[in-house]
Parts: sequence; structure tokens; C-alpha cells
Amino acid sequence: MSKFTISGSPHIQGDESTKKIMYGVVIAMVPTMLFSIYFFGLDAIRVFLIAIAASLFFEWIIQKYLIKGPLTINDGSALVTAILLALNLPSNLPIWMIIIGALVAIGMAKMSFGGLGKNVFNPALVARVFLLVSFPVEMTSWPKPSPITDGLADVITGPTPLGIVKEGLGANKTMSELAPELPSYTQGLMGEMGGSMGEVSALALLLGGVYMLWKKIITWHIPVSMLLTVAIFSGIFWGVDPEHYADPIFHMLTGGMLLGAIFMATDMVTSPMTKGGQLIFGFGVGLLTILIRMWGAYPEGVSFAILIMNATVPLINRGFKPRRFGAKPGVVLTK
Amino acid sequence: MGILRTFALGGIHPAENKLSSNAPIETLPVPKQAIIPLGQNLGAPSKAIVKKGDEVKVGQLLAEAGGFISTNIHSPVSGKVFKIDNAIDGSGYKRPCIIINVEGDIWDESIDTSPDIISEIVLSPKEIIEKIKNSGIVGLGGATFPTYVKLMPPPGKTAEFLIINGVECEPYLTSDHRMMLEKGQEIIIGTRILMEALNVKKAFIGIENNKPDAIRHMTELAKAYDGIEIQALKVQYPQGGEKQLIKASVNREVPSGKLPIEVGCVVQNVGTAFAVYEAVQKNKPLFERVVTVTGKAVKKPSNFLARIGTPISQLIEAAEGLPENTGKIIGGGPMMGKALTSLEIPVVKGSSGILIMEKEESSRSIEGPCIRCSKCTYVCPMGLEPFLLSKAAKLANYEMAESESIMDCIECGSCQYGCPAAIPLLDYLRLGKLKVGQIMRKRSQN
Amino acid sequence: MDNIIIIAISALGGLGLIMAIILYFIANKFKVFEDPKIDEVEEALPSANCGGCGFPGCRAYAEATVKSAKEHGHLEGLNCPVGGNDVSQAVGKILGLEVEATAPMIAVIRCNGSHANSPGKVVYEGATSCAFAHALYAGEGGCMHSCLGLADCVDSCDFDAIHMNPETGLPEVNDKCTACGACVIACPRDIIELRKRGPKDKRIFVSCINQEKGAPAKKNCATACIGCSLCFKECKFDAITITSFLAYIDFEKCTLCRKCVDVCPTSAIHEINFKPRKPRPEKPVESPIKAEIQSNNTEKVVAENTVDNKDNKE
Amino acid sequence: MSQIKNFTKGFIKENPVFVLLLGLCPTLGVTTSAINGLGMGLATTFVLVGSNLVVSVVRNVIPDKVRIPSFILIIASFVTIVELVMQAYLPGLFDALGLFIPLIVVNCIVLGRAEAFASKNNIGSSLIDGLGMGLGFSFALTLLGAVRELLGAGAIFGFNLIDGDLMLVFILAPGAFIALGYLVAIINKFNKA
Amino acid sequence: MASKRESNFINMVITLFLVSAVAALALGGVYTVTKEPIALAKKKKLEAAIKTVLPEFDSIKTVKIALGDGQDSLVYYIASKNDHVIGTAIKTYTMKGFSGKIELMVGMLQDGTINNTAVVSHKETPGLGDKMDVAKSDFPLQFMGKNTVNYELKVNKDGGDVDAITAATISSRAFCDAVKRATDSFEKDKGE
Repeated sequence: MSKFTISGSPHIQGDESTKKIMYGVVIAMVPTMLFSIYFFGLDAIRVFLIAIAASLFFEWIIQKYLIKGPLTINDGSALVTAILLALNLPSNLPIWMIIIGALVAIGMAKMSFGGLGKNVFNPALVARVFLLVSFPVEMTSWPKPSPITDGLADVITGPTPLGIVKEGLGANKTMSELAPELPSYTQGLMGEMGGSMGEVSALALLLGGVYMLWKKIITWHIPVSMLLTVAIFSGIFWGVDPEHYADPIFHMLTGGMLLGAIFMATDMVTSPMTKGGQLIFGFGVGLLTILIRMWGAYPEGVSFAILIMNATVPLINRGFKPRRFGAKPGVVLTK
Repeated sequence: MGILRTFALGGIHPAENKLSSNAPIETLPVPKQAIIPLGQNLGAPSKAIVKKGDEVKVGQLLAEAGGFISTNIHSPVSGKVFKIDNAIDGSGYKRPCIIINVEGDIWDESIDTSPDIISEIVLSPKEIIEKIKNSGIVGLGGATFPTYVKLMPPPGKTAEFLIINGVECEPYLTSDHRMMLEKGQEIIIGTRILMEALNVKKAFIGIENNKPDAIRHMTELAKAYDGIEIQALKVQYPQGGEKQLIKASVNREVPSGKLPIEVGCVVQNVGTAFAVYEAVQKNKPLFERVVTVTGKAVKKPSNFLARIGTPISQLIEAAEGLPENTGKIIGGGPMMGKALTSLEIPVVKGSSGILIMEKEESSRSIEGPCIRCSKCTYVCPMGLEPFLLSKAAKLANYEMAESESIMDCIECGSCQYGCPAAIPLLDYLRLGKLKVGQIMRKRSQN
Repeated sequence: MDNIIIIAISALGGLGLIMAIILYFIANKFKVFEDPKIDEVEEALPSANCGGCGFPGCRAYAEATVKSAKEHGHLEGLNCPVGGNDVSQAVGKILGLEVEATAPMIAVIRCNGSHANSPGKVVYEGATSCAFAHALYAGEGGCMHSCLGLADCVDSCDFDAIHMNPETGLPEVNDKCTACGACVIACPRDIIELRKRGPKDKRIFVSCINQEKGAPAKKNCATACIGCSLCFKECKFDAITITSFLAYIDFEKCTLCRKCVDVCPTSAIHEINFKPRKPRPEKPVESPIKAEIQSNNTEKVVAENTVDNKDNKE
Repeated sequence: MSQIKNFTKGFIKENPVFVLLLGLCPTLGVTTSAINGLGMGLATTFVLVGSNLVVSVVRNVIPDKVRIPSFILIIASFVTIVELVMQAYLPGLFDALGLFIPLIVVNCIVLGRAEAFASKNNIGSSLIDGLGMGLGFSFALTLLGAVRELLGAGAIFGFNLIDGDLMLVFILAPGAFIALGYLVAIINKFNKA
Repeated sequence: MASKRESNFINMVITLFLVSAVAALALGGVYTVTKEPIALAKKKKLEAAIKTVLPEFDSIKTVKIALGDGQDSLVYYIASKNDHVIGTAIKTYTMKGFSGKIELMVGMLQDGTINNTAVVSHKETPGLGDKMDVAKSDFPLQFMGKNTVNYELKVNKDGGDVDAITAATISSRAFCDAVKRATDSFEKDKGE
């Protein structure tokens, strides 16, 4: 007779797994990746490949020689970080900078805290901000997207729509004066505008978001509350003074707003665990983003907003508890 | 059918795997030797009143209640008491048992063995409760709480609704389902008796929507009676939990740490209702029950009417043997059942099923790091935060565990079922409950 | 030029004067008296803050001793298990009290249900917590009193004094043990007991707490105490008692004569730190050492092979 | 404790920055380059040695209740002296360190050593302790400054290794925290081993 | 330890007074000694800045010019060689820097041509805004020899003639602002 196994209940396990979730996120990012390859061509493929290779390498080497724990390289989390990092970079970034980004993301933001599940900040965003602060010139010269079908033209760099607005308004121009320089809504939706690789096509990002909602990888709370906050606040200012404030739809479609709302802020590890907390988290990210975009030094504020809110997550988790069944203060022992 | 009722918070939907739902109840032969544990109910174990060498008949009293929350135990077989000794039972430990060597099958004369269904209720509520108490009936859903205790609301509390639990939300198990199909009439009468005993006007029988035949059958039967309503419920685990069922049926929430009577509800299992019928109308104490024997590798998943004290090996034999690749034998369902250590463990009043799992199915995945996906929080039917509680228990921070209401956990296992990192959340939650319980008891003593 | 220095001195000096006056009054107003002896006692303690004394830390213990000395004039019931005799003497000296000498203690594991002696009948899977497994089932070997091997005691130890031996699956205590008693509380099965260290660390104890009758006990574990009472009969010092089929050696009475070790048919009685004895010719087969538990430092358990397997009772 | 041990403990075992994590404000503020770190370190060392010496001399004269005000006064005097001297004879370094010089007064390490060591030990030991701690502090600041300069500007002690800047973040405040964090981790690793 | 003085009133007051007095004495002494070197060092620094922005000179006259409108006044250092005014160094400033105030020294020749510029103090981001320092980049060199008559002191983006520092438009803009303040003021005074 073989030996029976003894364990506590439950004796069956659902088919969810960390791996499945991570690869689900990867699948959700595929449309965005394809769009960025369409617009930025071989450069985009180069960034993706280097980011992925470097991230996986650092994950492996740190786990093997520094942490000496079990190797979890194939759980997909490093892959997700790598792709997210790549989506946050301009396509013409030098190779060694991408590698440094991967090192920061995996080594500094993830492994220093103890690896998967223990990091406080979103690794890809930490790397993006690190690179942005370290290499401001390279990180803010974005190539103009030119569809791959137009052939391999020389890369021309240009500002992002948000940069145009920031510069323009800073130079006392009005929105209507700036309008010709800005992309139309359709261009914004399709992604024909300057920006990091993952910031261009709103459509592709939304597609990924819908997929993740369908697969229950994310819930609607963070993206919706974040985007709603942005829409309301920018809407108020735009309504009062449309000449000096960009309209809400512009805010939605440009920069890392959708990338942040769908892929970054919803990162499980660094977002609150209850739905109420997630709503607050999304609100905070939205508010900070708009504050930074309108009055901050940088034209784009999504990364900073998410990182700042990441730091408040433990506090939010403490403050926002799920509704307890039949909750009454004080616990009485039954039996 | 419109929108089906269900409970509000959390819940999961594991694969149902009701393999034996079409297998009619078979009566299992009497075993050669019956092992009857003295602790078959929640609360104090019973006290044996027979001694070695005594001759007993089927239905004869073997042991008396050992306290307020305790029950009588009646002999499921006839024969000679072989010894009263420690034997391994479902708890994994050796506990005092009465072991009877079976000789023939002679029933006590007082039991009405005729096949007629008696629907008229002649006894007063007090007499009914007395009868139920004497017949040793406990909650047959698995919790084995003595039924008569539930029928006597504490002073100041009155019952408003009787809820009969025909949910059977555990995957694999079909004993209640088959009972409703084959013993529907008796269950309805049992419900009537319970209503009488509690003096309530309204009873709900909650049945999950994955048993349409049972819903149809029971609705048909209930038409003849006032005040009994069949509720079809949306399939969702753990709807069979008392608090969840009350929420689903009458939309009331039992406060933390309180009993269902707090919101005027009494919940009884369909099996209990059947046992009540037999005890009150047929004078037959509880000594046999329906047990599902199932599992993906089991050749003949079946429902057996088995005597208490039958070793599970005999049930497995009747289901055409233990499969080659058995990794785990579970007493109960896969979500809340207990892994059994031996085939010699006897059927007890609380055994609703024997689930045989293959090695691959039963072995747990390797635990990974928590990715804070909070799926455990989403599915918790009690609105708890299992990740937090399990961590608190792991780090021995029992104060935090208590303040985060660890004692509210109903151990349904939904959190662990859905955990993508395969963390044994419930193991730690149980550990925490154990320790917090000890601390609380110590505190209340001082 | 001198001007500056004079201004500086008068300004700074004046400020100093005023501040000193203010400080003086504030210091007098908010004076809090605390017995300086508390500090002295605390200094004398090992400051492990282990809680072995029953107080939430060394400071609390120091306060308690000072209070007890002042109010009751004795230190009864106040023991620092970690510091042992030396510390209690030192504390007594500070407080001007005579303190009786106590013998140093050590934790011993009273189970020998190693993988070899009590082979697993089932496999456990789940949380590595003895307390949880204890609530779940009897144990892999089937003995309901056996060590569960999930190291709750190791986790509880603040002194790095107890470790699991992966070969036997049992914990082992090393010389760092301070007898604080944390593992005794942590063990859900009360296997661990604090016993006198004994002269030169020699000690003899029954390494089993199984209270079952001989046959069922033996069924699950080759080295279970079967309650045969051979040792009881052998002991001339009344050190051995037998309650519900389990022998217990009182360490106060035991003279370490080792006779009981010889007669035990299941090798349930362990002797520690004795010199290996000479092979004796009258025993038919002097077996190789069956179970040798070797700890990091000095402990050595030599259990002789079972020769006689007969149950003497039942 | 032997005097040698007394002197060397400040370097690794009880390094004020890497192990005791004291005086982090100047540590993070001024270490944009190795030279700045060294300058700040030496200034602090001077104050440490001076205050330890004086405190040790007067330790038995000063009543308990006015201990702290007296120590602070002594320390503040030394700091002001350093500030004035530096302003007069090293104006370049003074510009770079600026605000952080007066802040030495409230550097925990100075008052900490005065209170924990100098007020309880004789003059010789206090002197050596102050010197050891001060040099340990200088060592830490120089190391941190060197790391930041190397990673941030691709230079070391002002000597350019590569043209232009490297990772700017290391010159900025966040980089200071990151670099310090990793240095503390590495030193801890060595201390444990 | 045992000889430690008790904390009574007299002891406390006397000790604290004495410590204060001694400290004051020491500080006063050091101050007197270092007073002159400090003044000298400050003067040297200023002169060094003026020297970079102006051609060789032998004497300097300091004039403070109030700008009005609540703006800080500028300081003119009128330099002459052989009693002949050869240029004016203007210590100017701007508040529009990326991280606050920037102080510049702008050397103007008598014809209104910018001779050279030098940064006196700034808090701009290292690696970006700090490229306005001649040690870090060639950005300030482009102002040399430019005359405001035919040179728009604005960055390209705003329609001017100044090539901004890459990724540091704000700092460049601020730099222009400071220089413009000096040139505007110089123009005005010359006109008077």
C-alpha cells in the first residue's frame, strides 16, 4: 500500500498560478508591442530584445549568486518587468542605458527588497525614473514615429505632445496657437505621436486592458478611478480656461496615462489589496499626475505619481479593509 | 428563473465533479466488526454505558451524552461488545471507541421498520425535541453539532425561519442530492417536524441550481405543505456555510461571533431533516447515514447507506476497490474534508463522503512568494484578509490576527483554492485560530 | 577688537546663566524617583530578554525582583533561567538577600521516534508548524506522542541552542541551551522537558512520553517505552516511577548508576555524556551503536540495540 | 579595551555612518564628490577630537543636569572655529560644503561620542576615540563621495575617467540614498562574515 | 565618576556660566584672527569673477543700480585702465532658474557688447542646468561678443538666437533672462 498524504483542507487547488498571471500580462502587452514595432521599426525590436535579455540575465544571476534562493526565472515576472521597461523607453536609447535600466529594475527595485512580491515600487517605473534622472537628454529625445510601411527613414527626434504643451504654455502661448503642432485625436488613438514606445497607441493599450479585465488579472478599480480623476480635474481647468489648459481627452491619450493606468498602476505587488483602497490609490495617482503635468517641472507625471502612491500602499492597506461579514466591533468567541 | 439568490461576499466556483449524482443510494451490508467512536459530535464525547461482553441490538443505546453539547450513541449493529479501547478515528488520533463483533442483524423492537410514510405529527414540540435528543441526532452536514441544542433557542431569542440546507456546495459530494431525490417526502415531513418544534411558520429549503432535478422534485412535494418554500440558489462555494446560506436565503447577516439564532434563523441539513423524520415518526435513532464514495479514479462512484462504525475500507471495496494511484483519502469533500490516515477509520455520524484522490490531483503545488494579488481577499466569504491573517499567524503576531477577526474564518478554503502562489493560507489561518482561541480562553478564565 | 570678545562673553555667559537657572528649577520640579537598584540588577542580568522568567524582558524582571525584595524580603518564584545560579547569586547580593543555589538545567528531547525507529506511514504536506500538524493528525509515524519534526521548538529558541537533525527528523539540543523554557512551551506535545544538567553534563532519562500500552506503542515506534517496569524493578533509589505504561526518571533522585539503561528492552532510556562502556560478554550480540545523536558540541546519546523485543505487559 | 581597538573600531565595526547610521544629513548632503566628502569628514574629525578632548577634561567638573548644554556649547564653539578658519583659508571648500558646516553641531556622532564615550573615559582614550571615529566618518564620507562621483560623473577626486556625465542620479539626492543603502549592505555583509 | 559634582544650584550656574564664557572667549579670539583673511578671500573671489568677464583693468568702481518694480538692485563694477573706462561687470540675477535663484556676472564693453559671462552661484540640476558653467559646456561661450542690437536674448524655441542646453530649456531660458536684465539695465543707464 502506498503512503497516503496528509494535509489540511482544501485538497484541491484552482488553476490560477503566478506564471499564468504573468504570461497573461505579457499577452495583454502584445498589441502595444506590435504597434510600437510598427511605428519605430527595428529600433523597437532592438530595445525589446535587449531589455528582455538583460532583465532575465540579471534575475538569474542575482538569484543564483546573491540571494541563493530558488530560481524563479521562468515565472514570467522578470519578463513582464522587462517588457514594461522597454515600453517606457524611447526607441533610440543606447544599448548600455537599456542594460542599466534592466539592472536597476531587477537588481535595485526588485531583488534588493527580496524578490517577487516584496518590492515596494514598480520595478519598471523605478528604472524609468532612474534613467530619466540619470540621462535626461537621451530619455527625453523621442524619435518621431514613422510607420514601418513608409520604409526605413532617418530617425528624427521631436518632443512629445505633452512637451509641446508644457513648453508652449510656459512660453505664454495659448492652446489654439499650439493646436497645429499637436496630434489629432485619431492620431493619438492610433499612436502617431512622439513618446516612449508604449505611450503611443491608446488603442493597443486599451485592447490589452480589456484582455486583462476579461482574464481577471486586473480589476477595473484602479484604471477607472485614475482616469476619471484625471478627466474631472483637467476638465474643470479646461472648462474654465481652454486656452491655457489642455482638454481631458488630450490628457487621456497622450503620454504614459493609459500605459500607467492599465499596466503600471495595476501591478498587483505594488497596489492596494482591497477594492476601496484601489479606488483611493487610483484617485491619488490621477491627482498627482495632473498636478505634475500642469504645474510640475516635468511635462509628464504618471511615473512619479504612481511611484509616490506606491509608497502609500501599506498605509492604504491598513486603512481600507474589506467589508467584514456581519461586522460588529469586538470579537466574541463562539462555542 | 430570473436572478438567483446567493450570498454577497466572495465565493468561488470550483469544478463540481459530481460523479455520483446519478448513482442511487445502495444499502451497504452490515460489517463484521463495527468501531463506534465515542466522540462523534461537536462538544463533549459521550460516555459508554455498555461494557465488554454485553450483547447489543441494533438501535440500542451504547453511550450517553457526556455534557450539554453532547449526544447519545446507539448501536448500529447487533452482536457482542468486543472491547472498549482506543482506536484510530477521523481525527487522526486514537480515541476511545466501542468495538462490537457483529452477530446477525437483530433490530430493537421499538423501531418501526415498515416502509410506510407517516406524515401526521402527533407529538408536542417539547416531546419532539426530547425525541431528537434521545435519538442522538447531530448536524449531518459535517459539523456534527447536536441538533436538539439548535432547537432550543436561548431565552429572549426566537426563531423566525427554518432553513434546510440542501446546497451541497462541496465538489464531488452527492449524498444530500440523492437523499432529496429518493427521500424527498421524508425530508419534507422532517422539515415540518422541525418547524413544529421551533414553532416557526416559514421554512426555506435552499438547493443550488446545479441540481435541477432535486429542485423540481422538492418543489413538487412542497406544494402540499404551507410555509415550505424551495429556493433555487446560484452555484457558489461556500453557500453551504450556515452564515452564507442565511445571507442567501433571507438576506440577513449573522454578526461576528454570534449564532444564527441571533438573526432568527435555524439551519439544518437535509440529512438531519431525514434523520429527524425517522427518529420522530419511526422511533429509529441515528445509526446509519448516506455516504458518497467518489473520486476521479474510483471505478464506481456511489452513494451508500452505511451503518455507523463501518470501516471505510468496506465502502471503498463496495465501490470496486481502491485505485492503484491513490494519494489521499479524504473524509468529506475536497474543500473542507479531512485527510484520513488509515483505511480502518469507521464511518461516523458526520461522514458525508469518502473522496479518493489520485497522487497528481492531491499533491500541492510548490509554494511561491505572495504577489499580493489579493485574490484571497476577493473570494473570502467573510470579508477577511487571508494573506494578512496567515502572515500574522506565521509570525506569531496573534494580537494582530485577533484584531483582524481571525476567529470569523469559517475555514472554507476558498482563499487557498484561488491562491496563484499556492500558499497554504488556510493551514496558517487554522494555526492562528488555534492559538488565538487558546489566548482568548485563557483571558476569559482570568 | 577687545570689544568683540567682551560682548561675546557677556552675551554667551549671560545666556548660560539664565539657562542654568531655568534648568535648575525645571529639574527640581520634574524629578522622578527610580530605585537605582533596578539599574544595578538589570546590569547583572544576561539581557537576553528571552522572557524565560515570565516577565516581558530583563528590565521588568529587575523591577520585579527589587519590588519583591522590598515588599516580601525574598526572591522566591523569581528565577532567571538563563543566568542560572550565578546571576541569582549576584542579584541576591545587590539586594542584600541570601539566595539558595539552584542546579543548572538543560532542555531534553523525550522522543526517539526518528525516521528509522518510527518509519512514516503517511506523508505530511503543508505548513511547517508543529502546532498545526498536531491539530491535524497523530504524526507521520502514527505515534500520537511523537515529535512531529516541524521545528516549532527551533523557531522558539533565542539562543541557537536547538536544531533539527535532518537524518533523524528530531531536534537536538546543544550546549548553548540556557533552559529558558521557550521550547517547552512551543512544543505542542510536551516532549521537551527541562532537566538537571547533571555532574559533568551526565544525565539519564526516558526518551519517550508515549502513554499507550506496550503493544500499540511498539507498533508505531521501535524505541517506545512499553511500560514493562523492568527499570522500575532495577532502580534501587526509587527514582523511577511508572504511570500509565510510561516510566519517568526523577532527576533529583537518580544517581546515574546506569542500571536501568541496561535492562530497558526497547532502548527507551538514554544516557548522555557517559564514557562508552566496555563490551560485556554475557550479552549475546553487542550490537553496533544503533542511534547516535551527535550534537554540535558535546552531547552524545548512545542507545543500545534492542535485543529483547518481548512485551512484558499486556 | 586596548587603545588600538579603541582607535580602529570607528572604521568598520562601529563605523558611524555604515553601522551606527549617525550623522546622515551631512553624509547625504555633501558627498557629491570624494573631495567634498573628505573635506567634510576632516572638519568633523577636528570637531570630534576637540570636543572629545575638552569634554573628557571637564567631565568630572560638570554637574549632570547641565551636561548636555555644556557639551553642545563646547561642540558649537569648535564648529564655529572650523567654519571661520575654513572661510578664511579654504574658501573653495567652504563654498562647496556651505550650509553643512554649521550643521556639524547637531551631527549625532559628535554629541554621541561626547556623551557616550568622552564623558566616561579619560583624556587619552577620548582623544583616540574621537580620532578613530572621526577618521571612520571621513572614510565613510570619502568612500560614499567617491562612489557617487564615479557613478554620477565618471570621475574620481576630480580626475575625469570618462568625458561628460555618467548616471546623473548619483549626484542628486536620491542617488545619495541609493549609494549609501548599498554601501551599508556591503559593509554589513563584511561585518557579519 | 565618584568625584562628579553634584547638581546643586550654585554648581550648575557656575559651570554653565564658565563654559559659556570660555567658549565666548575662544570664539571671539578666532573671529578676530580670521576676520581679515575672510574679507580678503571674498574680495578675491569677486575680483576673479570680474576678471573673467572683462579685459584687463587696473581699478574698479562699485555702483549699485536700483531697478525698481520691486526687483533687486544690480551691482555695477565699472572697470578702468589708465583712468579710462574699458567696461562694466554687472552682477545680475534671475529667479526663473529650475531650482531658484541664479547669479551671474556679465561683462559689458562700453559699446554694449557682451564681453563674457560667468556664473557666480546657482543651484541648477547637475548634469543639466549646471552646463551653464563654462567648465561644463560651451553654452556660455555663445554670448561672447554678441551685441543686443542684433542678438535676440531668447532661446531658439521662443524665437530667439540662443541655442539652449539640450534638455535644460528652463535653465537656458533663465540664463538668458539674467543676461537680459543686465544688458537692459546697461542700455538704459547708457542712455541717461
